[in-house]
Amino acid sequence: MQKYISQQNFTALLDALIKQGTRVVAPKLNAGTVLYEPLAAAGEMVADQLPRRSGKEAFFPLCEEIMSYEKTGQQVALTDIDPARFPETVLIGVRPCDAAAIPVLDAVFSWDYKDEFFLERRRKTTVVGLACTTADDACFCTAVGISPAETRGSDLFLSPLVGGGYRCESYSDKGEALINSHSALFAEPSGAEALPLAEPQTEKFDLKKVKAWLDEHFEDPAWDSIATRCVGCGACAFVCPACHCFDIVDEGTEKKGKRRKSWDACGFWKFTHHASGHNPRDQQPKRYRNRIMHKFKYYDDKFGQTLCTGCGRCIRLCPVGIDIAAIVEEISKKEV
Amino acid sequence: MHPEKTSHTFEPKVIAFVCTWCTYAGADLAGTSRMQYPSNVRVLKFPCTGRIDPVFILKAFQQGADGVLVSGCHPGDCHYIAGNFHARRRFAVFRKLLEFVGVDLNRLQFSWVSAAEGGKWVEVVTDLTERVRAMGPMTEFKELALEEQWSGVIDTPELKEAFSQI
Amino acid sequence: MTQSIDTSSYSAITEAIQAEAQRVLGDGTVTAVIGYAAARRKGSAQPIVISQADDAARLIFTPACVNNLAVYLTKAKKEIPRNGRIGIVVKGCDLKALVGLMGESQLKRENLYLIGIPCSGVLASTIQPDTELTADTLASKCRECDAHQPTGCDFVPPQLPVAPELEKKYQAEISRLEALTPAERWAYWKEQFAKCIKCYACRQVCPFCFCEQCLCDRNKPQMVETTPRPAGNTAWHIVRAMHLAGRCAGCAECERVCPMDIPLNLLNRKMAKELKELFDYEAGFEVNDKGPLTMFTEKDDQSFIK
Amino acid sequence: MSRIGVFICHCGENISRTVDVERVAREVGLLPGVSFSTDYKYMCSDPGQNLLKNAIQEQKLTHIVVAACSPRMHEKTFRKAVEAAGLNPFLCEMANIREHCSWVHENKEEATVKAVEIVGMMVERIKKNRILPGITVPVTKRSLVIGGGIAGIQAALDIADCGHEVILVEREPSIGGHMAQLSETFPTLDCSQCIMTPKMVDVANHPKITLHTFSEVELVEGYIGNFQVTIKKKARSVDEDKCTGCGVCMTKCPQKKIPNKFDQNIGLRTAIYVPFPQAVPNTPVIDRANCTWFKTGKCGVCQKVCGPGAVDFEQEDRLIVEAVGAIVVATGFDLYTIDEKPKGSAIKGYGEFGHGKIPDVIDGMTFERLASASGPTGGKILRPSDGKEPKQIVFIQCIGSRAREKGISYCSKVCCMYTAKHTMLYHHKVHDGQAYVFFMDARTPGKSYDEFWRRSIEEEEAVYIRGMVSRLYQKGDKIVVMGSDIAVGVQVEIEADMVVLATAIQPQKGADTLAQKLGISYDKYHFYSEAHAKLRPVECATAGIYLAGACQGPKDIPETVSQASAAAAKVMTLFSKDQLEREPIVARVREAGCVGCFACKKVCAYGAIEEKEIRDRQGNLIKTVAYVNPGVCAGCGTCQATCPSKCVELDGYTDEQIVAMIEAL
Repeated sequence: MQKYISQQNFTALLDALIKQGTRVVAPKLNAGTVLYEPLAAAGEMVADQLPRRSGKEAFFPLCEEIMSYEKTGQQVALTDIDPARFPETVLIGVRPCDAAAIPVLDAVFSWDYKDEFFLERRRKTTVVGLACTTADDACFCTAVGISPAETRGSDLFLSPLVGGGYRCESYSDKGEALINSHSALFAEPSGAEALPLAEPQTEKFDLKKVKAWLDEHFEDPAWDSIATRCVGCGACAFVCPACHCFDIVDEGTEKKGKRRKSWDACGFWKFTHHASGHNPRDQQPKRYRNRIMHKFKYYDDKFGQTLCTGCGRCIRLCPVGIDIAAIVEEISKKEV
Repeated sequence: MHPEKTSHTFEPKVIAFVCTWCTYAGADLAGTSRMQYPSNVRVLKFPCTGRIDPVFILKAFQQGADGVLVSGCHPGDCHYIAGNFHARRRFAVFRKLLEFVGVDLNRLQFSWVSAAEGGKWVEVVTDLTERVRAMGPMTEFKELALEEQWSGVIDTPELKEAFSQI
Repeated sequence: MTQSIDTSSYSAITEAIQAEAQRVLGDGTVTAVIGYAAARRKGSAQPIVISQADDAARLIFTPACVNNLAVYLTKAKKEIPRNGRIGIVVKGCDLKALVGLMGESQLKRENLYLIGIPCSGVLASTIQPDTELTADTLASKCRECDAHQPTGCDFVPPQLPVAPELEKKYQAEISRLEALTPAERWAYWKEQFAKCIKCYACRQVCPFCFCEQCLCDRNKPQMVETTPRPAGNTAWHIVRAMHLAGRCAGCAECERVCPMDIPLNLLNRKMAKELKELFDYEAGFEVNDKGPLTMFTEKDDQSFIK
Repeated sequence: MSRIGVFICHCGENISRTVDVERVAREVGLLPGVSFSTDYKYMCSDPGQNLLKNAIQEQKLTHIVVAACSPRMHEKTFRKAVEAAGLNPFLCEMANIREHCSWVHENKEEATVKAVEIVGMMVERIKKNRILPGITVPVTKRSLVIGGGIAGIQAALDIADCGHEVILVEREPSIGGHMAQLSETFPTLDCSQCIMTPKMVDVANHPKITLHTFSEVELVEGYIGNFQVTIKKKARSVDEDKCTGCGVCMTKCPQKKIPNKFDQNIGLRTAIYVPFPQAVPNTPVIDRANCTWFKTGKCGVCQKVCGPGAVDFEQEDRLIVEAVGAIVVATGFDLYTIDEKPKGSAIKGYGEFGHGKIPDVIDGMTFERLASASGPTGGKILRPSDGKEPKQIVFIQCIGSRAREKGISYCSKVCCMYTAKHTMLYHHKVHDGQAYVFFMDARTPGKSYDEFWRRSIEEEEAVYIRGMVSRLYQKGDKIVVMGSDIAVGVQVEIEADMVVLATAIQPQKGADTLAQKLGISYDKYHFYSEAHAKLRPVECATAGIYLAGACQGPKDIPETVSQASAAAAKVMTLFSKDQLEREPIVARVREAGCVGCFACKKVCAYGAIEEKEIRDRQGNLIKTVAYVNPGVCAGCGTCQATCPSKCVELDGYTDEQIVAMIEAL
């Protein structure tokens, strides 16, 4: 289904959704930084900037409580979180690189153990993608086979038009249902031209070749030259739309506390630190190798997908300028 | 006859970190002398104020303290030569940090109470308790403790409802 | 019209660094040189460790050379080889960290070969590295830099740094916050700390966060909650500021690398300001046997103690 | 899993009057981990302790909390009882519900609630308590005494008489120190040398004392019970073993006009010399700076005349290492030098009193040498300038002392008394002379001291003028002293033949350097600091090091001797056992996490923290970490609060224990 929505009606749509109690999550300025956050009013949406963090946290929050406990005398009371109480959500203004990561996450959260925290939010969320019209030299979605108009992962996809408004195209029942729920705000598509798409500068990687090299080079001096300078923070993983490692900790006192799940990162020294004191990834290059391996080999081995959508966030935000696009490009040029 | 006990609607939690040689002994003296003071204070004994890590003060506020007292030997009286001098510097700086992040320093009291100053102990504890009582509960850290990070935002109606259910 | 900062000397500085690195690697004075090299993105730079004289040509100095490379010499970075003397390219601000590390038994001067940079300033952020250096894009720390010309180095190119007089943003912001009520300041920091995602980039780039195991990574006892929630975040940033008090010399790497734009260096600079006022201590100028919080005088201020 | 037993004491009615002890026992009994709780009338009584011991056995308790009085009162009692029942004593804690609760609150409900919380905190704490084994440190029963003045001599003799070996190190060629220089001593006017030299001889002859004169302490390593001391024996140029002390060398030495320091430079000596006739050892030393042989390579007379062939021009400084268990520091004092500003010192000189410029302005110690029967004038008071007997003599007190503006604010303590003595000695020797004393106050506390001072005025006719001297200058062969008599309110001008300045007592030069070698602390004047001004006046904060005499602060002879004997007693206490036993509340380093910043070492007031190298099996250095010497650590915990990664932990007060208590709130 293809429709047109004017800028004015788009604002009205968001306000209407908010009013009816739907959680509307969109890029929004938060203490100086644009993040995907629930809106209190449509006017808060910032459409022209790539949010600093990805859209994954609409389903896979930075930190969430999964259980609480309380001891009284010899009794221990455990209280679970009921995912059924998660709110209906519209995630809107999602960049193609963020939206394309959602099916990637679907795979890992449902292949063996069904993660109800993720899946319930996923069921209750309608994803509205937004075509990208600007790119910088960190953007490389096209290099990993995604385009600035990629609709993968979106239930509804918006393309900004010359002269304002959006062309809307639905790709699922959820997308269609969203249009139908406020059909008065949508019109039939006009002949207006879409704004020109962003043009990332990176050439398409030969991901097969990259994987072929990775298959053979778990041990390779290249890892040292790539990542000796890595300082071991979690910035790359935390801003990544596809990274999905998490840690579970109990916080509180012996008497009372909560079990929480929060993002983890393979760059951390603690990530593979065993209780024995041994750490199989004892040096930073080994940890960074895992990041590349996971994205371009292990995930492919398991799910036939690449765990990178080319958003470029890790490149922009790496404290020491590690450039995953440059690394993959370099690997793709190596003899297999 | 004892004077009529005033009843208060708010009973603050006051935590005192004290050294064993001076202030703890001073508090013992207050007891031996049967002096009276509000029952709000809970005393944690350390060998020396030099042992008191600023993190403990932070932890106390996080655990719901409305006021924190740190007390040790007068300068020059330290049983361990200089522990209180090190503590004095440490806390001179730490209180400035807490102030800068927005903690009202009226909730954080430092004092020197010697083993002979039972009366001063009573005065310091009473003053702090009454001052904090007048200020009302320390809500800042308690509110933080209740907040969950959930998609970056914490004050949506749904979440508020979720909290009230939890 | 924003004032542009003259960085015309940077290309000559680059050449001088290259020549010096080639010399000291070639004659065996050092086994490696830590410096900056150009990266893929236009105008970008990244840290590099070279051990061959031929690689000296890769070294550069540009406004995108923001990193404080001192972090690579700390024990936290075990990946950098530690045999023999190591050359390092340092700006004046980075040098202060090295001075502090020497005072804390982490480094020995004789194991270092310091290639100083007469630095006029670097970019505030390298999210977009290909940006002209102006009063607007200049890093805040450079606006109040007192070490454009590094001292006590083994080699410094002859070019002189320019240092235009600019408004001191940190000072102004600290004064602004100090003038607020505690409740207002709490609200400000609460909003800022709420953004924290506990990626620990601030810790990992800090030359003084060289602990083998951070207090905040320990769980017996759990001094600071590890999850990125407002409570744990606030505790983490308070502990971080306290642990750096008297040590941080204001390289502001913590703030630069924060993916969530939290003005972290404000806390460190506030602490530095207090240490200056309370104990007349300034970090980073000389190798001190003891820092301000590992020493005392009998006459220290105690006006706050009853 | 812990099985905690909680015992609530009624303390007669002291606790139970305001705290509902049964309710406390009931409520804490519900706390996780508590498997037994009860209350009892008197926990500290024998039946109470038996109740505790039986419960440990019957209930298989692993941890004990006794809620009763202050731990300062009965912690030891209950820990002993727990130990008797087979538990480690540190698995018992006390909750103070008497001094901190029942005695300070009247409202029973409030007091009871508070008591429950106090006990609850201790229950959480004790879950984190660990077994702490006692600490023992071996003790080497030999002692080092640094300084051979009366303090060092007394300490050495006392320790040696007790049967322990003593190594006595003296910087000068002879022991004796300043006391050997004195003429007579207040308040009895005993001849100093008469009472001093027998003790010096005792030292020389004592089988347990090894004497190293003309020697200095070079390096001190180790800790209480286990010090290694490197001593530098400076080249004497005379073999001590061969020399018989006949003195021929000295009579033949052609260099005869060298000022003798022992005589305050008014007497003369030869280049090969003993400082004074009664020197111990009676072995000369060659003053190489003034010896013709060493200056020109010619002469060698002493070597030629020495029968036993003891003179050895080739002798070099030697280092010897001694293992000792305790160190007594008795380095004594020096006099404030008033004619020059000491280098690097903030203390200003007293140029206005002409010392060093006017030859007949002398200091008190020079007067002692003039008055000494064995001194350069044979005990006659004669002016250094012309050898005439002074008929008018002015003594000025508090030169340096109590002069804040000059940099010394303390009282030198002995000058009032020795000036009174000087006026007496003067009057005894110059019957027609008149002594005047300018003074601020006369400080004469001490047995028979005030009587002595009064005697100087009432019987020996000294004129005391209360006031300070404003100006002093040479006029012909007289010295005009102008001052004010504030008691009468008039200006005074005296034409004196000689002026004696009571200069301040200061620590020996180099006291700071020695302190750094020993790892002991000192004040801004470089007097050594005692561990506690009142209760530990002879011990240093650094365990195993003790102080005697004026190195700690100005003292007279009786005080010095008392302190020396006290220091000796402390050493003997330490030596009374083969192993030193310590409460195991000491810090420990978690070496795996230590990053070697040594912040802990910087804040440790006891020097308990050392640097330790960790090496792999091949011997390669992995890292250098901190190590806490349990024999030295006093257990304050300042190191732990300072350590950024908390890799040093104070046993008994670990972060886990403290956080558990905070979290119990």
